[in-house]
Parts: sequence; structure tokens; C-alpha cells
Amino acid sequence: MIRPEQMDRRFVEEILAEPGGEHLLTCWSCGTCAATCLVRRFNPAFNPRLILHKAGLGLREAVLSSAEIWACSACDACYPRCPQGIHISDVMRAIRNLAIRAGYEAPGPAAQVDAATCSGCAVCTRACPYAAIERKPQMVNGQERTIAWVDRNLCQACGICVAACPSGAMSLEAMNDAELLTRVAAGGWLEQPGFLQGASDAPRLLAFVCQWSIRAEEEWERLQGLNDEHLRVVILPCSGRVEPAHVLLALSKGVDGVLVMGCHEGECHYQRGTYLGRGKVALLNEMMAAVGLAPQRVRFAESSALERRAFERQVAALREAIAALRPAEISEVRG
Amino acid sequence: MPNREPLRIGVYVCSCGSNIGGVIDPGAVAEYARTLPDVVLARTSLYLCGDPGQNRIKQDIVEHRLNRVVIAACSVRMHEPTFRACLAEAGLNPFLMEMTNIREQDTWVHAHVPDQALIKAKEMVAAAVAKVRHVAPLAPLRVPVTKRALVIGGGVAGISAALDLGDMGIPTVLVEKELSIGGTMAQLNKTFPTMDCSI
Amino acid sequence: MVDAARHPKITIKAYSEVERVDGYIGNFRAFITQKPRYVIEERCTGCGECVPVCPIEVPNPFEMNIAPRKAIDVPHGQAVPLIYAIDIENCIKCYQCVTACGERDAIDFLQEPRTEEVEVGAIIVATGADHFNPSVIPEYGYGRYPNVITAMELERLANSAGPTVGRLIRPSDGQPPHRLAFIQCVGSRDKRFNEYCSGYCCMASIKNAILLKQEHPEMEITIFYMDIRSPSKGYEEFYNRARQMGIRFIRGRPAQITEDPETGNLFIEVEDQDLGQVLEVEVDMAVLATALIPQPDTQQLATTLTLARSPSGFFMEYHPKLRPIDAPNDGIFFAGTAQGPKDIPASVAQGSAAAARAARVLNAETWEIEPVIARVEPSLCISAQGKKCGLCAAACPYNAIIVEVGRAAQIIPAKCHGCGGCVAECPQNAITQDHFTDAQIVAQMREYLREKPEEKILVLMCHWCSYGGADNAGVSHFQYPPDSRGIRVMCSARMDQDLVLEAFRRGAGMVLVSGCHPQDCHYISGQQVAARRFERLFRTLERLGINPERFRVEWISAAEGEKYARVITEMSQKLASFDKAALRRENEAARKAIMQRLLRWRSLPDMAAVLAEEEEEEKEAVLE
Amino acid sequence: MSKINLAAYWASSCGGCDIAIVELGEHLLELAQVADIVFWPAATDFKYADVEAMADGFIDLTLFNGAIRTEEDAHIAHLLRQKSKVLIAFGSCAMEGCIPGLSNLVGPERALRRASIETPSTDNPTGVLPQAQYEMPEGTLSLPRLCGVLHTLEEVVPVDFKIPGCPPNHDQVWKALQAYLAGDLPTNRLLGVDPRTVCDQCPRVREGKIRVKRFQRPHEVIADPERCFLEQGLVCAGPATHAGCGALCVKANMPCRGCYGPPESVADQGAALLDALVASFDGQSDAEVRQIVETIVDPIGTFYRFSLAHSFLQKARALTSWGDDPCASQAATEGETL
Repeated sequence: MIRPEQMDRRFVEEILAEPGGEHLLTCWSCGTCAATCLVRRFNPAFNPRLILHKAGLGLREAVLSSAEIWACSACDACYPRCPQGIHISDVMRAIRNLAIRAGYEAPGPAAQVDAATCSGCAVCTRACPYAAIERKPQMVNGQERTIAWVDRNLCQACGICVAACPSGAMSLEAMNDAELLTRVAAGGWLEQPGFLQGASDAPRLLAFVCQWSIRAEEEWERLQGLNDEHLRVVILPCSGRVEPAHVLLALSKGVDGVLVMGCHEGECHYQRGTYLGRGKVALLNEMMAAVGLAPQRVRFAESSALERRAFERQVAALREAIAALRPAEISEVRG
Repeated sequence: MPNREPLRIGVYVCSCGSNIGGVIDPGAVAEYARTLPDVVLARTSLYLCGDPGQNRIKQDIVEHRLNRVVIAACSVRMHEPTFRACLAEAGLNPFLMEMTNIREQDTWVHAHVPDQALIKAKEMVAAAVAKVRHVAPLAPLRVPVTKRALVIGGGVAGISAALDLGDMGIPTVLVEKELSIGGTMAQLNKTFPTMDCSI
Repeated sequence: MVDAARHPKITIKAYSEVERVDGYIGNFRAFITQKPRYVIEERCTGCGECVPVCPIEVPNPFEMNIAPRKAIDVPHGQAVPLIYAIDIENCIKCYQCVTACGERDAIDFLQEPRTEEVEVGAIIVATGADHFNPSVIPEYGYGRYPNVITAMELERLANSAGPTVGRLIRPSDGQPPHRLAFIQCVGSRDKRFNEYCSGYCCMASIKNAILLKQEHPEMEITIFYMDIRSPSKGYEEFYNRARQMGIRFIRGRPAQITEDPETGNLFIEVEDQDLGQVLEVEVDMAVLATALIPQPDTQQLATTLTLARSPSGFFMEYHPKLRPIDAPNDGIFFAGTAQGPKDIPASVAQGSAAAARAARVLNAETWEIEPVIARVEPSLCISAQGKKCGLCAAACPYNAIIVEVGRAAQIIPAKCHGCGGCVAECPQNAITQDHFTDAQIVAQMREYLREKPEEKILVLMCHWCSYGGADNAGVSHFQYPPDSRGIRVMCSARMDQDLVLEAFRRGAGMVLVSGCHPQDCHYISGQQVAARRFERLFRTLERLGINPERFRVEWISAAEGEKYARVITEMSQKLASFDKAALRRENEAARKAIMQRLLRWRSLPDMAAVLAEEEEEEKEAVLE
Repeated sequence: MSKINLAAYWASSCGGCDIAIVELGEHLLELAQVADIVFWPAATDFKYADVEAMADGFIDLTLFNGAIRTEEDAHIAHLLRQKSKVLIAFGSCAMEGCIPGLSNLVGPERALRRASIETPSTDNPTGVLPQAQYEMPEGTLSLPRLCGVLHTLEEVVPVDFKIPGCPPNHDQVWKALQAYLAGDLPTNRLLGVDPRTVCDQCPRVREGKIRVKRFQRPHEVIADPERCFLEQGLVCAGPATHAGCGALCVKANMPCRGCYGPPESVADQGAALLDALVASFDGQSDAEVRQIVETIVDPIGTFYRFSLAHSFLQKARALTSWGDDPCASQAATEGETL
């Protein structure tokens, strides 16, 4: 039971006055954002419509204390669809700003910096889609050094900084390099010779799959079941999290092809991750061509939120491309 | 055109409920109007377009021998015909009246600065008084009417209009750009609410 | 339809368009052009023997392009008039139809467009609306997924006179759908496309759902909606009936549709707001309730008839509450969706209403019009002094002025519409306009610029558009700074350069000249006359030492309240940025030159009176 | 305290690493007091037979520079391993292949042709190529055969320590020697480095949020000496390069090229640098990203200038045969770690 005094008109006005919060009251609760938002897969309680509705009613405590206000990653998938033109992530940010001022903090998880290893090179601060990382002077072992610092309230745990960090100083639980490698190599999967070496009857593929790029729930549920001796599916928070070193390691072990599956242009859950994934694969392809490895073996595949069965299609396409490669790759020495 | 008789101007400031009166004080505007040249009376009214308001104007024209009227109220696009008719009924040429729009172009758009809105309203009334001091009576023009109608568009609305006009005995030309009349209606399956065929 | 065709008082001109309209209430002249059918109307018996022999099939727009028609055909069997026509774009001129027509000899490939002139007393605009094309909404997949169709396509697919003889099938595989979804508000109530509610679609979708449910009781029908709008008589009852029949209603606006490429089935993702949960609903077919949008040629007709359009693009009525049927122009009325989206009962009612409004004029012998016309003072006209001039006649859009050297220009009152263009153009000030004389305008200006003129923006506004725009800003309660003062004239053509100069002479901080957009001008070409005139004024101002940034020209329609408020706000900000002392110095420096230019005004008796009175007052003030 | 026996060898290298030893300067005198130099072909005349004559483990410490390019290099590597208590891969060539390692892009035959015939400064009108065997009236002349793939020292023999750098910084070399002499060697097998990466020692200002739309090469622009190279659109390997040189190049207004190899926790320097670089891309679409990628000229030479021979990429390529490799039979395979 909500009592009238819990509906705080001043709270509404504070949101309206906060940059980004101006359009709060335009929302008529159609639910387009809620049905668009895929955060529900990992956080079933997250419903942007309900947050806006509660905020519009002025339910200050209920809104500011809720863990869900931190869950929006500002992917802005909902924004272009909103019939009222509300930039929902902006409203969320406005609400968070009020929450921070009221003393609330994001529940995490957030990226962590190993102060001893960090050189303060600023690669992560440039990498972060949310400007959540800054370089700050900090005391490390009695010495003041300018190194990276993560703002928990802005971090969305995409792992892009973990991938970007060239000295292994950035970590994020369950997403660190070693953990990913364990998933790649589990069960000795990496230690089997490949099709291009003439040792496997079909191409062996490693697929790094962005956890947002597969939308349909049944396909998502089916995904892990696809693992077998010819396919290893490793789920990443984002295609921007892919480690080029893992891709190359797999190739060096005889894996025939690597698929990096990310979101369609403009649909990245973490704003720019898909472009980072694309950039890495494009550079890997160039380098592969330069050393005489067929670049077709590593592929960035995208899937739109509006596609079904994109993953199966892309795996089949890569298998086909590699099968077509076999005679050439095997006989090819160099020019 | 030199004015032969001495000017006697009546100024009426409408409150329009709270539309004007909620922002500025119509009384203050009227009070100011009384200081303007040739203004013999200035009144406020809650709703000038209503019968009491109009009757007041007609009565004043007669009783106070008003020969010019200024109406500070809403848009000419809204009520100029109303007040022109009002003057005519009181025997005054309708063109000896000037309206000034202190609602759409003042109180509704400057509600956040009521002091400024009041100054603007006073100046608008002063300008209307200045104009009305120089207006002349005009004789109405009448033109003949061709008894034929043109309906552009042969959909359900156009057909309905054409049939009604035709039934009133008015020759009607119904122009349709497509090959057949009927418009969207003809494409529909059975239609709500009668669920019958649309053609 | 047939009633209209048989009515003795109604002449149907199909396949025709109104090219041009002259005149005014009671006395319009319309030029109607009939496009060539290449079939002689009087000879065509409607037998249809030409159709089977025609080898060309093209999509039939009447069937929403889901079924073909021949290059010689009628749009449908019940067409009125039932006269065939050749689609000349697609015809290959095999002349098989000529042979089939035989003795009737109705086919004529040499037909040309025919224009005829019709005199009418009143005009009803009932041009209807178009349908929103949902392919611009990527998340609904229309155009990509064959089984996503529009409501209009459903109307044809479910129509016993349609291409499937009323058997509803899926476009992807020709199978009957068992699970059908209706998605409401597609392109309506959506700021990306059309903010308004199209009004008719709730009932239309419920109607189709009920018809299908009656025919196929086992069919699972779901209507996805934000609100069901059922405000008119019987509508709510109809909605209740649908619910009772087992049609499923889910409150929630679908976020997206995806297709299983193997089955062609569709998955609709939607938050069921009543559950607060996201559902993925699998259906065989989805029907999009698309918005009604203005006809693509709305602007063309608006220009022909000098009508204005609402922000939504539909024709704008004189007043939304008090005169909803009337156009702003006397003698023109609206019926149906041309004026705004509405359903069939409302369209029919508005048709009758428009007929009644028009009959009010048409049943009168004569009609009273505004006597605000132009007059020539013969003694001032240089034409009378044997000099060649004729600027007034050149500016008149109505050919209402006769100029002969040796005689003063003559104005024909019945032809004069009272725009005032000639008044402003006359270099001798020999023409005045009743009710909008220079003296009256200057008298108003004087009051506005009596106190702190350098802090004010003087606005000259035309009656039809920019005054309407200012009204619209008011109706919408758009707030803007209170430093503008408006003077209304009938048309921007009436706005004399001298009036702008006079405003600066009187110390105005800034001046805005505002009129209609060129295509909206109520006086055909008045705006163009003004636009040319004021282009030149910027240079004049510069020569006079007045910063041209203090003068602005804007075309603002009666629907553009937002623009009016924005322009005034921008000007106000600019004015605030000027140094007031500098403005006063500029005005002072230019004062003499302007007075020199305006000397002629003294020759006008009423202007002389205004100025004399002013001087008198000034003297008194000095004495005091 | 008795003196130790010290050896230094150059395999396929430019000689820079030997200069780095000479650059010890007056420290050489200190060194001479505690060490006897028993083998140093770059400085004094020794024969292989002298080494072969040594007892196993006779040499206390060998600084081995240069990569394994020829069968002779491989042979000496095995020999020195056998005779040395401690074998150090000294400098980038021995440690990770360095510039010579880039020849793995094309293989030995192509490299030989390029070097012997095609370079602009070569005058070889008959197109003669060096032959492994050549019959002369005086007898048969032989040259060592080239390995199919250039190897790092560690790929051929077990290595105790590595000192990175092209060449190693002489101060770091002295520190490493001191540590050795003091018996204070670190546990991580890497000597002559400082903690963290070059950026830790780089004095340049890093704005931290500047991303780049295109990359340029150092000769195309005059770089701002105060600002981070990456933020000026110049590829700098500093973030993925072990500290130790004292940020030498960046202080001379040249971007770091990565000669000190990757920091400890990174297995593949090129992959790490690639990732760090992509992170700074200012591309909002696939097309823009591709445009930026196109501005990175020669990605292999840029990311793997020093470490190609030691990279995963190299190993992936090696899976498909380069043909007969005289060194392969002797090559040890290194366990994969990340």
C-alpha cells in the first residue's frame, strides 16, 4: 500500500531538473523499452518502464534504493524505439546522480585495478565506453603513483578494459584472461589437431559469443548444448572483450577457425564494444594474411536483435569457408 | 479623413475568466485606458463575448453616445465578427471598433512575467485607442453567389457532402482523382458498426 | 456510391484533378482537368471484353498491390463510373483491346487531358487521407517478413470481393493462419512519425478480429494495444463483445517482431503491462494498424486553394472548436480525413456538416464580404500627371487595377481582395487601404514606441499566417519574452518599407516582418512581393547606418506557434546583447535621412493629422 | 674469492648487444677483477675448438645474444648450453627473435634472395646466391645452412635467464651482473628490467579520454614532445612493453617500438599491443573502424617488430610446414603459457 505522502512531488521535480531527466513525465508506460531491454536475461527484476513509472509517481525511496537503477548499460536499444522519444538511459543517469547524492552506491560488479602492476598508461581510460575509469594519484606501497581508478557507479562490467589492459592489471570477476582461457581449453579441447592439418573430419571452430548478440531466449538456452569436439562456445560479456591472444593461441594449437560473434552495428550493449571487436578481428585478419595464414579463418560475425538463428547460420558459413580452404591451406607453402 | 464629431471612445477589457484575469488585473488596464485621449469610459468584464458583456457595450453606445469602441480580449480570428455584429446592433458602423489580443498574444504567452504582461496589455490598449481614433466607417460590400458547389474528393465524406447538397437542390460537381469514387471506404471489408458491406 | 452517380444534381468528374481555383466566396472559378482514360466515356458500355485480351498485368493499388490488374481495366467490379481505362505507362500498345471493343469503338489512344472551367459558390475539400507505410519501422519487419501485413492489406485479404475471395491466407506459404496478432498504433501515437492518435484503428482492428473470430472460432486472435479508444456511441459495447468472444487483449506496445526463417512464423516481444512481464508470443501472421497520414498531394491543394496545414500535416480549420468545418478562407469547407484522422461515422457526419455550412452560402442570393479594399487618391497618382508608373498594377495578384497614362489608376472594388500590396508599392503614397491606413499603423506604432523603444521588438504581422502563428503560440501557451509589440495588417505585401524605417526612426530596438510561407499566401503572390521588397531593405538599412541584424524577416504559418515563439525569443536574446546606447546613437544618426524619405507622408491628410497631433503634444511637453 | 668464468657469444645479431657490454665502460674494469672472460668472439680471438675443449659447466655465465638463424647458431647454442652453468638469452634477438625474426614472414629462401640480389645497394649482376656447398679446386667450401624458421634461443636450448632490449640498456646489464655476482637472482627468469611498462617511466601527459580517428607514422608528423604519442595518433608500443630502458626513445621524441618485450603477465606482445591500440579507436561504425585499421601500416612490423619469432602467430603458421628445416630436429618446444 502506497500512502499519499510517499508520492513526493519534489522528487519528480528534482529528476526533471537533472540533465537528462527532463522527459520523465512524457512516459506513458507502453512497455516498449521493457520488452526491448535484454538486461532482463541476467537481471529479471530490471524493468525500465517500471522505474520511470515509479519515479514519475515520486516514490523517492523505492526508486533510489533499488538495485535496478544501476543495471541500465545505456545501450540505447530502447531509445530509437520509444514512441515518446524519451532517452531512457539519460533519465536513468539522472536518477543515479540523485541516488549518488543521497549516498547510494552501485552494487557492482565492477572492474578492479591491481595497483602494483598498473603503469597508468591510460589505455583503459580510453577504452571504457562509460568514462568510468580515471587516472588518479594514489599511494602504492608508500609511493604516490598516478594509476587507474574505477568509478563503481559508472562501471557496467563489460570487461572491455580487461581486454584492453596491456599489462594484465585490470580484472573483473569471472571474466579474467585465465578464466576465459580455462573455458576455451576445458577438457583438453585445444589439444586436438585440426581439420586443416588433415587430422579432423570436420573443421574445429572456437566461437566467442557476445552474451547480448543472441536474442531469442530458446536460442540462448540451446547455445551451451552446442559444444562438442568440433565446436567450442565461449560466452563473453561483449565482443569487445575478446582477447586477440586467445584467438592466436587457438590457431597456434591447430583450431581451424575462430568466430567472434557480436552485435549489429549500433546495437552494442556497451555502446562501442562491437566496434572494438570488429577492429581486433580486422587487424588480426591483416596480420594473418601477412604471415600467410588464410584470414577467412577468423571472422567477426554480427547478429541483429531482429535475427533468429544467426549463430547457427554463421557457424555453418565459417565451416563451409574453411572446408573450401583445405587443399590450398595444406599445400600452400609460401610465395 | 478629418473627424467631424468629437470622439467618444469606450474601452472594454475582458477578463476571460482567469485566462486574462488570472495573469493581469483587467481593472488596472481599464484604469489606464481612462487616461488615454478621447476615452470616455473603460470597463472590465468577466466574459465580454457573453450576452451580459455584449449588452453592456450596446447599452453604453446608446447611453454614452460612444462613437468608437476598443475591445481588449482575445484574437480577432475568434471574436471580431461577434463584436462587429454587436456594434451594428447598437447602430454603430462595425468598422469603428478595434480589437486587441491581450489573451493569445499576451497573458497566455507571458504568464511567467505578469508585470511585463500588464505593461504590454496597457500599451496594446493604447495602440488600439490610437488606431480607432483614426478609423472611418465603411460600407459593407455584397457579392452575388453562384449556386453551385464543388466537392473535391469522392470518398465517403465527399459523397456524403455531395448527396446532402444535391438533396438540397444545389448542383454539385464531385471531382475524384482516381478512376472510381469510393476512396478508402470502397476498399474496406464490412465496416463497423453495422458490419455491412462498405460499397 | 451508386446514389451519388444517379443523383440528378450531382455531376461526377472521376479521374480528374482541380488544377487552379480563382475568385472568392460565392464566385469561385475552378479549372478541372480530366486525365485521359484512352477510353471514350460515352461509348464504353462497361462490358469488360477488353480485359481478357490484354496481355499486361500490373499490381492493382486498389488491392493494396497484392493482386494484379490488367493494363486496361477498372479498379474493381463496383467502380463508379464503370468505365474502363488504360494504364498508359504499362500499356504495350498491342491494340488487342481495340479489336475486342469492336464496333463500340470506345478506345482512343489519342485522348489528351481536358480542362474545363466551372463556376461555383463554395468548395468542399474532402480529399481524404493516406496510409502510413510501416516499412520505416525496422523492428516490425514489414516488407522483410511476408507475414507482417497492414490492416488495409487484411481488408483486401478478408474481403469476399478481394483477390482471395475472402479466404484469409498467409503471404509466405498460402496457408490459413491460426494465430493472428493485431498491433495497434503503428505510426500513430509515435513521435518518431505521427504524434496524433489516428482514432479509427481500435475499432477497425476489433471489427476485423470479430469478423475473423465469427468465421473461425478456433483462431487465436491477440490484439496488442496501449489504450483502447472507444469513446463514441456503441463503441465500448463493441469492444466488450470482442472480449467476450475470446479475443485476447494484451496491454503493451510490442517492441519487436522476429521471424523464424524456416517456418515464417513471427515472434512478438512485448511487455504485458498487467503482468509486468515480457512475453514472446508466437503467431502465424501479424496485422499492423497503420496510421492515417495526410495525402501526399495535400500541399499542392493547399497552395491551389491557399489553405494552411496543421503541424500534423492535415488541413487546418478556421478554429478547432468553434469553426471546425470552415477553412480560414471564406467559402471553403472541410469534410472527412483531409482535415484530420477520423473514422467512417465521423467522416459521414462531417460530410453532412460541410454540406450544411456550404448551403448557408449557396442558398443566399448575395454574400457580405469585408469592405477592406484599396482606394486611389487621384491627385497624387503620377499616372494622372501623364507619367508612366503602373507599379500598383504589377503588384496586384487579382488584376484589379487599371492603369492608363493620363488617368489616375483605377481599382475595381469587386476584384480587390484587400491585400494592400499596391498601397505599399505606390511610391507616391497615392493608394490607401481602408482600415489599414499608414496613419492608423503609425498611430499604433507611436504608442508602442513611446516608452523605452530601444528595448522593444516591433512586429508587423500578416492576418492570415503570422498573426495566426502568434495566436497558436498563445493557444499552446508557449512562453516567450514580453518585449515584442505586434501590428496586424492583412498581408505582408501591405508592409511598406517606410513602416520599418518609421519604426527605427521612432527608436525601435528591432523590427520583425512576418508573413505566410510563399505557398500559404492568402493573396496568391503577396508574400513574394513582400519578400522581394524586404530583401532590398537590408542594404538600405546599412546605408542608413542601422545594423541590419536589427531587422529580421520570417515566414510563419498559422500552425507554427512554436516558430513564432522561437523567433521572438531569439530576437529578444539578440536585442539583449546589443548596447542600448549604441542603438540610440544609430537611430539618432539615421533619423534625419529617414525623415527626409518620409516627407511625402505629410501629403496624406490623415497622416498629417497624426503627425500634427504628435507635434502638438511634444510642444506641450516642452512647455510643461 | 676466485674469479668466475664469463662467456659472451653472438649468434645472428647486429653486434649491438656486444656494444652494450662494451658500454659497461669503467664497470668492465670492476668486472675484470671478478671474472675471467673465457670466450667472446666479438672482442677477442677464440676458436670453437677452445670451447669444445672446456669441461661441461666450465663456464659460469654465458651472455648469448643473437637469434638462431643458421645451423651453426644452433650448434653453438647447444655447445654453450653444455659448457655453461648459467645461460642467459641476452637481448631481444636471443630472447624473442627481434628484427631478424621478421624474416619469418617470408621464409629463408625469399630472405636470402632479397639480401643477396634485390636490395638497392647490392651489385650482383649474375644473381649468384650463397651456396651451402661449393666445389673449388682447393676442395669443398661450405657455409652453414639456414634454418627454415628463425628461432629464439629458448626454442633450441633451455635458457636460465633472459635480458631483454635491443640492445639491453648497459645500466640494466650491470645491475643484472651485480645481482648474479651477489647471488641475488630473481625468481622470474627476467633480468635487467624495471617493474611495469614503459608508460610507468614515460613523462608524457596522458589526457586519458582522447581517442583517435587515424594513425600516422613518426616520419609523417612532428610529434608534440609533451603529449602521449597514442593520443596524437602515433602507434607507441610503450603500454605493452616492459619497463627497463628508462623510456629512452620517448624521451628522444620517438614512440616506443617495444624492444623490451611484453610485461611479465603477457604472453604475446603483439596481441596485447593490438588490443591496447584498438581500445583507443574513435570509430562509431564498422566503416569508420575499418578506415582506422587501414591507417595502421604494416601491423605485423608494428606490433611484432621484436617478437614475431616468439609469437602465437608464428606458431600458428609453423603448423603448416615451411619445408625442410635443418634446425627443427634440434629445436626444443616450449610449453605454452599465458
